[in-house]
Amino acid sequence: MIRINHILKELFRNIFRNPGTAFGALLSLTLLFLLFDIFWVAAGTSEQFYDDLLYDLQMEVFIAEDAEEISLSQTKEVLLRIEGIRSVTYVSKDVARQQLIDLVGVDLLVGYDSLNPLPRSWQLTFASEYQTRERLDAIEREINTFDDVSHVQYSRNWLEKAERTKSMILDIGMVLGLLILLTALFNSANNIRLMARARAVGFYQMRLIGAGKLFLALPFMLEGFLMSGISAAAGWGLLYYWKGKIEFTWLEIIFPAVDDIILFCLATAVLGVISGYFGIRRLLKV
Amino acid sequence: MIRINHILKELFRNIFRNPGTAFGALLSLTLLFLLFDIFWVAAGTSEQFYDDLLYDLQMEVFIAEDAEEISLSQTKEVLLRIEGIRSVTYVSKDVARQQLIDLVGVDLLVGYDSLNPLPRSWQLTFASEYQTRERLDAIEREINTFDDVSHVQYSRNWLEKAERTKSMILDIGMVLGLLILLTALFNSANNIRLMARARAVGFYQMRLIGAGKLFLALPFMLEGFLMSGISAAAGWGLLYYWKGKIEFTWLEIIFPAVDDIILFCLATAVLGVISGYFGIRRLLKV
Amino acid sequence: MSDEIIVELNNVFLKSDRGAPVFQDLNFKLVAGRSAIITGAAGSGKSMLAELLVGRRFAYQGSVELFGQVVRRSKKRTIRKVRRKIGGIGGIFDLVPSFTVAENIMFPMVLVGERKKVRKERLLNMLTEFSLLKQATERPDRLTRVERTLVQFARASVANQPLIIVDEPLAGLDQKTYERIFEYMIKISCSGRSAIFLSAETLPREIPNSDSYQLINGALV
Amino acid sequence: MSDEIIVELNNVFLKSDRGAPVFQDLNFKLVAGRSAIITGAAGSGKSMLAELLVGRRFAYQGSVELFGQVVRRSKKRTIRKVRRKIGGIGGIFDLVPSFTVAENIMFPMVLVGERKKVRKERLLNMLTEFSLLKQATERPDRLTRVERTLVQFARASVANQPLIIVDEPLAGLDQKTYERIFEYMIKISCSGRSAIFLSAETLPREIPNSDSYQLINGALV
Ligand SMILES: Nc1ncnc2c1ncn2[C@@H]1O[C@H](COP(=O)(O)OP(=O)(O)OP(=O)(O)O)[C@@H](O)[C@H]1O
Ligand SMILES: Nc1ncnc2c1ncn2[C@@H]1O[C@H](COP(=O)(O)OP(=O)(O)OP(=O)(O)O)[C@@H](O)[C@H]1O
Ligand SMILES: [Mg+2]
Ligand SMILES: [Mg+2]
Repeated sequence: MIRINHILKELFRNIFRNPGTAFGALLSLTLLFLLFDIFWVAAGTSEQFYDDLLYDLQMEVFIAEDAEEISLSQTKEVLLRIEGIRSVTYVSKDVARQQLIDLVGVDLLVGYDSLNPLPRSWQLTFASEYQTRERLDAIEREINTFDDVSHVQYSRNWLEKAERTKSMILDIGMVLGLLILLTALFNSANNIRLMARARAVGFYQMRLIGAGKLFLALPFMLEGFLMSGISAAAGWGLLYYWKGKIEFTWLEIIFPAVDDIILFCLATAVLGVISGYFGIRRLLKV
Repeated sequence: MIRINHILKELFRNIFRNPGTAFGALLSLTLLFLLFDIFWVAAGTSEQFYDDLLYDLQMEVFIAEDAEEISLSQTKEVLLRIEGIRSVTYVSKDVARQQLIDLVGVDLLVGYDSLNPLPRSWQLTFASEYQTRERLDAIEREINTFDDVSHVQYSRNWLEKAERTKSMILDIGMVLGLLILLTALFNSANNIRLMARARAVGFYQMRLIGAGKLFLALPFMLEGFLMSGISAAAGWGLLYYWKGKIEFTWLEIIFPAVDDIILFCLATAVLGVISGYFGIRRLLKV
Repeated sequence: MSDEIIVELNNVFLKSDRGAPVFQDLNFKLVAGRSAIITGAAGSGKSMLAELLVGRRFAYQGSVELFGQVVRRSKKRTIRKVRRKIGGIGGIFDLVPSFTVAENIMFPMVLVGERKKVRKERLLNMLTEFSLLKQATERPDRLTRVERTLVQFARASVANQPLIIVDEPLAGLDQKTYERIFEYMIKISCSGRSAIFLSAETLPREIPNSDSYQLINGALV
Repeated sequence: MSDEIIVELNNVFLKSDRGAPVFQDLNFKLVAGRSAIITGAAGSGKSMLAELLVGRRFAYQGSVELFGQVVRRSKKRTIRKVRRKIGGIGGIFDLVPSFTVAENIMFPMVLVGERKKVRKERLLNMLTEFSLLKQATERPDRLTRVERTLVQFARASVANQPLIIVDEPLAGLDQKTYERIFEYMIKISCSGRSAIFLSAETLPREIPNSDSYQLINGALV
């Protein structure tokens, strides 16, 4: 009991004797974690963004003008049996016309009834595992061999860019994330060392009287715990605050699950404990 | 001369005696500056992005079906005289048809020649000072009173959002920028204090023998200079490296001018000097 | 009980940080209740003996036993326990600068987890005995040298530590202050606890219950 | 020239950090070439006198003059200049822990920007005079107490500082070492430089060219 009292007293002493250092540490950790959070959110957002886009990824299979209706239903059956195709929607000339009206806003084909120039088509969607260039290319090649099909179209280039961007953001996020966590560790260890070094003589003396390492290190480890935990939470707090203020219409910002955020804060707090230990360790070697 | 030697010797001593601290400081400053740079680039990019969009911002003035050609050229003159209108382009029924073909990819109006349902219009563009909602609304109201005009259309909501987003990014950038610079100052001051505190006894003694404050502070100020300068440069280096690797097609990333970057690095280096002084100041009060 | 051996050094060899031999085949034995006065020239190794006893330095040959336990570099727990039984004054035994006088004196009791009531009582005893009541809330940097020594005396006595090491507390004192500190040393020697007095000069008077040694050429004679 | 006044304290009043009066109407004068031996009990203010002279502390009343210049809190430049003319040994005058012995000794010359050749030569002289040649590249924490004192002597002499303050360098030494240090003190006194020797005990022998004072009740008699 008395030792816990002592440890807490030391903790408060550390913080209140060095308010500038403590505040500086808090601020810099918060910003570092903010950077981390931003990249986490960016990764999540871009992932969701591309997933949404991919979900709607369609392949349009245009039907030859001279294909017979009877043959078409057979071909549709064949299409549905191709692995990876989630749905096949038939778009008749009338539906295509309606789609055009929706797109342009006016019916451009007024009085055109007998002579609709739009081709019939099937719109295919795919299971998510198949939404890669390789697999879609294979499917495209297969479909192109069908008799009834005039040509096939899907946004191949676009998909390629999406894939590349996604993996790049993930890569940068990983590198940066590691760097940031490393820095946060360094940073808070340094700050704790800064607070502790001023007291190195005292440690020497306390050790001489028989104080254990852990006993002396605990206030600093606790401090690391608090600092890291608080600043991790503050980083997320800032992001949430800003999220409420900004409105992106062209992008839905995806935050990690609250559970993950809490886990993250706890993990950084534990990191803080470790950094506290590393910050103090060398000073206790007496 | 000899004093400069002494100062440089002290500088190297500081760094090589505390490689961990020095490295940690460098890393955390680099990341902080990286965060700063990212927001600078984001602000520049979004500004450019919206400016580009705004440059193309058009108002479409649809002409009533029954308006006479003679009257139109008069109206066009009037339009050109309205303040803020940069250009007025007449879009005839034929041009409108061609635009539609460009948009859709096929001529939907084949065999329609006598009966083009598309309205004639003028496309207006504006001087950049006039590309705000207020001013465009005023112009729209004025034009709507004209006889020949059936209705006027411009992306009002879109402009509003663009304005809001732009100012928001600028706000966040400013707040964050200030916070980051403050933190960098704190951070490097703390690191220098960390290196210096271990030597406080020595300062006391050197002062007693007659060493001046500046003389003792200089190695640390120089260190702050180097640390901040190097990490600011490293931050930009990282960004340039990544810029080369990522390709955003939907957005052109705008970096600040090289002059500005150099100025920024120099400014942070000076900031480092200041932080070095603040880091050491209290320890010299002996 | 009185024959309990508190300190036993056997054939101890020790080198200084610069590699010079300090102790060469040093033997020493201290029985509970008795004290030792060890005199030796500057640099003869008195302070190193203190460091050896509290486990701050280790012999490269020979054995060091305190309270029946062997002190070795690897035995961290033993060292901690032994240190808690030793009260140190002067030499390497300084005060904790961030603690007040009262906190400094209480610290040995904090370490063993003494009850609050006992702590308060003993602290008061010590402050009274060493006339430090007025200075209780001061920090060491605001004390005079003599006051600091007195606080060390109080800290070394507060938990009834069975062994006290006194490293030249009389150096550079005027006659009056010298006498005052000397009285405290005699008091310890009469209290039934053991003490090791380290000094460069021979002490001016006898200390009861004590044996005198000289540290010459790395051995005690 | 020999009548030049090096130190002149007039009606100095000084309080300790805790507010107790230390100096009360202190007067003191030191002429170039002569030395002063000041004895006083523990806590009489000897070390504070040293702090006063180097501008670490300031009288709240009275005037402090060194080398004809008034030392006041506001005169940073004067203080710096005065300090460079003072060599300090013992007491508050410790070594710089991060410097080697050689760097410590040379530092006063670095401050005044002495030429490299002169520096090397004087350093060698000092190392030889105080038999520190073998220790030149060691850091202070690897020196014995006596060696540290010798380095301080060397540092206080290297730039021919006209005033040397010696704060109890003889405390806690055995007879032989005592004599050795004492010889150095006499040597300084004979060198034509001025010295102030602060000590708790009266010195065993006369020091040439010197006057003795006692610090009692905050005044010199
Ligand atoms: N750090 C301090 N804080 C407060 N008061 C102090 C401090 N140091 C000394 N004093 C007071 O100033 C007076 C003079 O102290 P000083 O150390 O100068 O004496 P001294 O003659 O050098 O003693 P010693 O022989 O112990 O070195 C003492 O009476 C003491 O009360
Ligand atoms: N920090 C050190 N680094 C290297 N050698 C040391 C150190 N301290 C002491 N020594 C060596 O160890 C020997 C014993 O030193 P110690 O300080 O124990 O002597 P002492 O008897 O306590 O002397 P003093 O009377 O000066 O306190 C000395 O001869 C010296 O050479
Ligand atoms: Mg000793
Ligand atoms: Mg003194």
